[in-house]
Amino acid sequence: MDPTPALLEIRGLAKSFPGVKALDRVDFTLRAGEIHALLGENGAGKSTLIKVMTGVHRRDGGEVRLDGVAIDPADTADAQRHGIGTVYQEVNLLPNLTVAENLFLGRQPTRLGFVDGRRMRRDAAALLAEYGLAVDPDSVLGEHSVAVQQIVAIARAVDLSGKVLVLDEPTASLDAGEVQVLFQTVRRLAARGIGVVFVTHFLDQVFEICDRATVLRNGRLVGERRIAELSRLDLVTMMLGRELAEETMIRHRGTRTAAEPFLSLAGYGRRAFVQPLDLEIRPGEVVGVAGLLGSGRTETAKLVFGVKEADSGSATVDGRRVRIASPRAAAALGFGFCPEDRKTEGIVGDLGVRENIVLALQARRGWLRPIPRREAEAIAARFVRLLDIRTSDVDKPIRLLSGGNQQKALLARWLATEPRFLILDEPTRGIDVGAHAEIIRLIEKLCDDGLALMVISSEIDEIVAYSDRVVVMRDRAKVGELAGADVSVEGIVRAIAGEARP
Amino acid sequence: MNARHLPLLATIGVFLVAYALATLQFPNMASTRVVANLLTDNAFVGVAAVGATFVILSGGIDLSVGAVIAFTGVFLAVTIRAGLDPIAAFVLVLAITTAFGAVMGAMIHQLETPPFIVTLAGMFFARGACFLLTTDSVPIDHPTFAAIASWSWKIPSGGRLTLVGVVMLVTFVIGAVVAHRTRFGTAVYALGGNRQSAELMGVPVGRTTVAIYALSGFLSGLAGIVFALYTSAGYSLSATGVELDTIAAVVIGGTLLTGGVGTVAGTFVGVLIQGLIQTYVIFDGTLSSWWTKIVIGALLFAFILMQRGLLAAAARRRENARAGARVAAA
Amino acid sequence: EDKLTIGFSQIGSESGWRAAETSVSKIEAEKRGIDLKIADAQQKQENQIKAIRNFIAQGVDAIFVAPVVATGWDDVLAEAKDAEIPVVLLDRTIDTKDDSLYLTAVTSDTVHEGAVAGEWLAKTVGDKPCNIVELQGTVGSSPAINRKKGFDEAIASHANLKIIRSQTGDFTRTKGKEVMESFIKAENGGKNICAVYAHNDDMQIGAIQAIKEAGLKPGTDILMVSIDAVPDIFKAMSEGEANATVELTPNMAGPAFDVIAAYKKDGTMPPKWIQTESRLYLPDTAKEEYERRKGLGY
Amino acid sequence: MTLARNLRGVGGALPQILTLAVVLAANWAVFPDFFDLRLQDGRLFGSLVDVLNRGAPVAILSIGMTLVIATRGVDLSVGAVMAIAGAVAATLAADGQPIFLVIGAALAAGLACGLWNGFLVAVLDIQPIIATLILMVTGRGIAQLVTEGQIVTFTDPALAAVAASSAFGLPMPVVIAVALALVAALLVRATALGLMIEAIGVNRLASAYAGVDARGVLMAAYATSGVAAAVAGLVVTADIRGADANNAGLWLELDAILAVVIGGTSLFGGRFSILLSLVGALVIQALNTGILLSGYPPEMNLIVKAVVITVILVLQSPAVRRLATFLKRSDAP
Ligand SMILES: Nc1ncnc2c1ncn2[C@@H]1O[C@H](COP(=O)(O)OP(=O)(O)OP(=O)(O)O)[C@@H](O)[C@H]1O
Ligand SMILES: Nc1ncnc2c1ncn2[C@@H]1O[C@H](COP(=O)(O)OP(=O)(O)OP(=O)(O)O)[C@@H](O)[C@H]1O
Ligand SMILES: [Mg+2]
Ligand SMILES: [Mg+2]
Repeated sequence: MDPTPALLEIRGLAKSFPGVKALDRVDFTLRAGEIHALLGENGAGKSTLIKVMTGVHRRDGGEVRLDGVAIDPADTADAQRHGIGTVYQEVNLLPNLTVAENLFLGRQPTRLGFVDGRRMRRDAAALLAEYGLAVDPDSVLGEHSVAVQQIVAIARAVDLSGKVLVLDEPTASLDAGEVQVLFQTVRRLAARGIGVVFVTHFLDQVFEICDRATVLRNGRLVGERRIAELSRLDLVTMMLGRELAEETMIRHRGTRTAAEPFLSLAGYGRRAFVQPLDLEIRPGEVVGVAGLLGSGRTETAKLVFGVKEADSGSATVDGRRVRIASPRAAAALGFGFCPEDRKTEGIVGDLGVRENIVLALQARRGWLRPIPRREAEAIAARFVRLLDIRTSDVDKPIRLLSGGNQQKALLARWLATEPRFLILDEPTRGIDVGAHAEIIRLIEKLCDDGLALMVISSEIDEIVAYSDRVVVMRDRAKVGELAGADVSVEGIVRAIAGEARP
Repeated sequence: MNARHLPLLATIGVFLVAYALATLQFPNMASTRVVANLLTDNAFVGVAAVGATFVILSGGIDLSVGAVIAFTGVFLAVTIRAGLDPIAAFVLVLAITTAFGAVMGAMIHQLETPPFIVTLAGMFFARGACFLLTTDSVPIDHPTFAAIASWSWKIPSGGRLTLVGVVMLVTFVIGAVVAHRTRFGTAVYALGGNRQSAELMGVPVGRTTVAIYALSGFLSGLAGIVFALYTSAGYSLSATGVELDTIAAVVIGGTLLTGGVGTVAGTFVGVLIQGLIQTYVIFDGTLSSWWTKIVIGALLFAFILMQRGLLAAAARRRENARAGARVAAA
Repeated sequence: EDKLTIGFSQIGSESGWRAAETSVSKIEAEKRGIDLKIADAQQKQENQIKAIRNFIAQGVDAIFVAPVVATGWDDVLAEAKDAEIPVVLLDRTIDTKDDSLYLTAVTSDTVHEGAVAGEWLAKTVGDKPCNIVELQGTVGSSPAINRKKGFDEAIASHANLKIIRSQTGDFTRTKGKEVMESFIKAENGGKNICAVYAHNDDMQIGAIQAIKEAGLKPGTDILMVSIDAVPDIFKAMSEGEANATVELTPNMAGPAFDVIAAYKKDGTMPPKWIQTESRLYLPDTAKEEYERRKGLGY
Repeated sequence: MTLARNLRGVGGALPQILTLAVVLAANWAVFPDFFDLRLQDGRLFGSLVDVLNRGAPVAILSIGMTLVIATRGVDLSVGAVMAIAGAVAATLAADGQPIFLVIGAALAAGLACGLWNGFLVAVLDIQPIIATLILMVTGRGIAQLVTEGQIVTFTDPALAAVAASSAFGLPMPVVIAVALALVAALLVRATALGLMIEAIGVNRLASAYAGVDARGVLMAAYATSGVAAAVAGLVVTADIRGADANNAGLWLELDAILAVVIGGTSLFGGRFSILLSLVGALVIQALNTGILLSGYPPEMNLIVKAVVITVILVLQSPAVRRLATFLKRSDAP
């Protein structure tokens, strides 16, 4: 049937966790030199498949063959020895080590038994240069933005993959340019005969570089298709098990500019963090924030939310001067913030889904007024339903949820506080197409009810789709603001590039 | 300048400033004799603290240090009294303490239990083993042993650099090289940074854990030998609470107790700072038992505050410098 | 200037007796116009060695040490000898082959103290069988070892005296009380126990409370003998709750000052061991002894 | 639903309860009268009561320690704070001050110590182990300063009653420990404090981003620990009718931490249970009492303790628990 021989062959793979059958007799075939998309809704079992395959979890049953030989990696080091390089979904590097150490951990070049620091730095710089990243290999990884860390993780995995490269949502916070660099690398590897497994929720990317797709749903295999023989609609239908109405791409910008601003910032900034900027946000309005990697979008969000206090300018909420000294103060003003780095800044891993959802609401009420158990259950149940959070149990520790479902729970955390102003930093990171549509619909409804929204996204299309206005950042400074007809992909790209508007 | 080295520099700065201040008050403190004493007297704590640095860098803790030091001394005293050659006794006891550490490491890894209790049990065990060997304090008098113990080099103006002091210095140098220049060292940092990530990146977590505690056991044993050379005796109640001294030295030296961040050199300064506090209190000599405690605590607090202050100032300067560079670029 | 400066490396302040020794030393130094520098070692030998080294570096006229342990002093005392600073051992002696390392030792004989306690008990009990429970000091500490040894030797020849239980009470009241409680439980509600021998008075005071709380009368139902002679035990004796204590005088420094003064004046060599008395105190003098000692800083 | 959840709660406590049962059974084996109880003057007497009574100070400490550890901290100063509180109480009582002042001053001293620790950890951001080490060293000095190095004894029966009296047939320290634990458990579970403590312990950054007042909660945890230590200090002072600044609570911080860990709270913060920490304290005391009753020579104490703790470790380790579930599962058809 297919001329290319199978490189990696998985048959009947099964894995259960308490309360969930994460993988139920799944088959998967990866051929040498192909780029193979692994698709499915949040919680479908994609990450689990990858983890079982690479020795993070022990499998309950099934078989994995690499080059026709059955393998059973006992741990990830074992998988690496087999030539499988992996980028796991959560950035799984070590923030306390340097960039170079992260790249070469466990295989540092040595001389006379000692790590050859100079060579390691040189190799690291060369490796990173391929991705256009000019960071100091000796700098501590944790100082860099999520995106930089992600590139480092990719570079490491690529360097490790002798036969198979596995990428679990590697592009979530990369901008278009970075994604192109990544794709070039992936294509180059594929041309060399390496098989690439690619998990993503961006269907455009699937159609752009993948040869084939395998779709999972609820831990079961739905099917394997060649991309060339597939339409977008087919693919979505396979993933969701139903058709998705395409109505989500409506946009509503320019409708509510008349209202009095909810929040206005004047000359608001912090030395060595964000240059002073002016910004107004009105109820019911969606303000997009666009910019390249490291342009200061995340910093702007943190400044507005009081994570770092501003040292210049003023902030006014509902016409009253306010001081936003801490997230607590911001939350008290009716702000909410879903951070980009969900693992370290978002989820409280060991606590249950319910507790994570009510945390912000509880914090705002104060510890003396506990949310009664029954009410908490009701809130959690409502959002689990509303956002379709897939969990076997609302008491399940949130770190055990799939990435996309964690993201939804974080959104629920702030929605539960009925905020008046919500800041979302890369909100759709890791969220599947179906849920994506649901969330956008939900946000639009909330905006209709008067919620103000600031959305940071690396997806310019997405920003264009729902923003009334777009703020463009460069070098930690606001360099432009687009409204009305100017809000277009082209307009934004121009502004980012620093060209004068026509 | 690398941000990683800031805590170390701050710690060294604090030490130098404090030493200078102390010399102003007691000019004698500037003598080479005091400096040499600082090395000799703190040698065993220093050696053990190198081990503690690795343990703490990996996110663990080792409470058995003091008890293992005592055990080593008692074991040496008893076996040498029974006729064993000191060198053979050294080798034997180091093998025992290394194995002891390795067993604790294996328990920590295999049973997935917190190092705190495993090493607490280890502390009880080692101290209890002393009592089983003998409850007396046993002098060690053997010509070879005495010869080793009395090795020292005269340095100008009265100080004596002793063998134990040199052993400590060498241990620190080797420790620093291992921590910063070997794959094992990086694995230790990786473990302390995030155990799970380290595992996903292919660090052999189990092997490394065992090796870390074995190393700590070995260095505790070496510290015990140093202590035995220092006192020429073995005594089951000696070195109580040394584990806290080592932990304090490590943490004062800028290592985070949560793991992953710190340096071996910092620990050395931490040990010196603690020694300086002791020396200062003794030089003063007017303090009652309780004021001694209060002053030690207060000085500890002052050191930590100074360190924080310096770090904060440095961070601010860096930030401003960066801002300046940005403005210049704009 | 002929004012003497003496450095005193004290163990710590782990017990009331130790605190008394420190304050008595200060009083005695003041009497003689001596500048006494006390370094508190917080119960650690290494701190004592550091202290001695620093005294040498400071160039004091003499060094007093109350050694926390018998061994391990040769090197540092040799340094003192090199610097020609005389050393006097207080309260305990040390284990060394070269006794020229120190000028003299002013100590009690802790083995003898145990023996005094044992002999008193043997005499008091007579021929009746008597089950003794023993509250030991800190395991491994030299007073605990010696006081046990002396007591054991004293009662060895009396077949009717038998130690039925022996546990450590760490020289503290709290532990003394806890251990005594368990002895009472283990020995038929205390009915099997004829006497309590405690290695120090503090543990004995704890034991007295435990016995009272179990509904027995210490001093009457159970004989109580201990060592140290701190004020509180005299109070207990005057109330009939304790029967005997052996004194360990806290004034070790006084004789030591005199030795140093004589030595500095004309090189008089003192005897190698100045033994303080281990006197037995009984309830008859308890009241006045209590009054006499109250203010001594116990 | 609720029943199932409660049952699961009990299931979570199984390792601790099993451990306690094993240690008690071992005590019974070395001392057959271990479970004998008798009533005298309306109060129970027996080894079991001794275990409760002697375990009370560590149990009380473990209440505060649980909260601190749950925030991912540790409080090494509790032993020293016990000494301070005891010294303050005994000195005032010896001075003839009224009992409410005596107890009030001791508790205030504990609260002040706790707030100081909290300040260092929450505001100055000093690592908990070092922050509390400062007070561990200094505190004992302060206590001795109060007593001037002496053992201060007092005769005030009202203060002595804190340890010597009884209620509900049990010694007062036991009643105090249980009451305090219930109050603390209620305080954290009937309010949202417990949730916030756990949230901070698991991920302080994320909790702060969610608007949790991390500083306030940390202060509350350390303050509770300080007050609990003061209560424990009162108990031991009342017990021996005197304050021994040098030895009161010496090394009890290790026992308290051990109790919390045996009780199943992770030293890496997060989920905690005050009541299980009490069980942990009981395990430790049962072990100590068992050693005393066994009649082994004291040289053996530490070895026995080490062996028993090792056995407990093995019993409670997740690895062994997994093995047990595995065996159970493979038994099932
Ligand atoms: N360690 C674990 N313990 C318990 N349940 C788990 C564990 N890991 C994953 N699960 C569950 O397994 C299911 C599959 O999760 P998985 O992470 O594989 O989803 P995914 O397809 O990668 O989703 P996403 O697109 O959101 O990343 C989910 O229901 C999740 O809650
Ligand atoms: N390509 C790069 N090379 C060097 N440093 C970079 C690069 N990209 C980002 N950085 C650094 O990362 C830091 C964090 O940037 P920030 O988090 O504000 O980015 P952002 O605009 O939110 O973008 P994103 O969230 O997509 O990373 C910046 O200080 C910048 O110095
Ligand atoms: Mg996933
Ligand atoms: Mg960002």
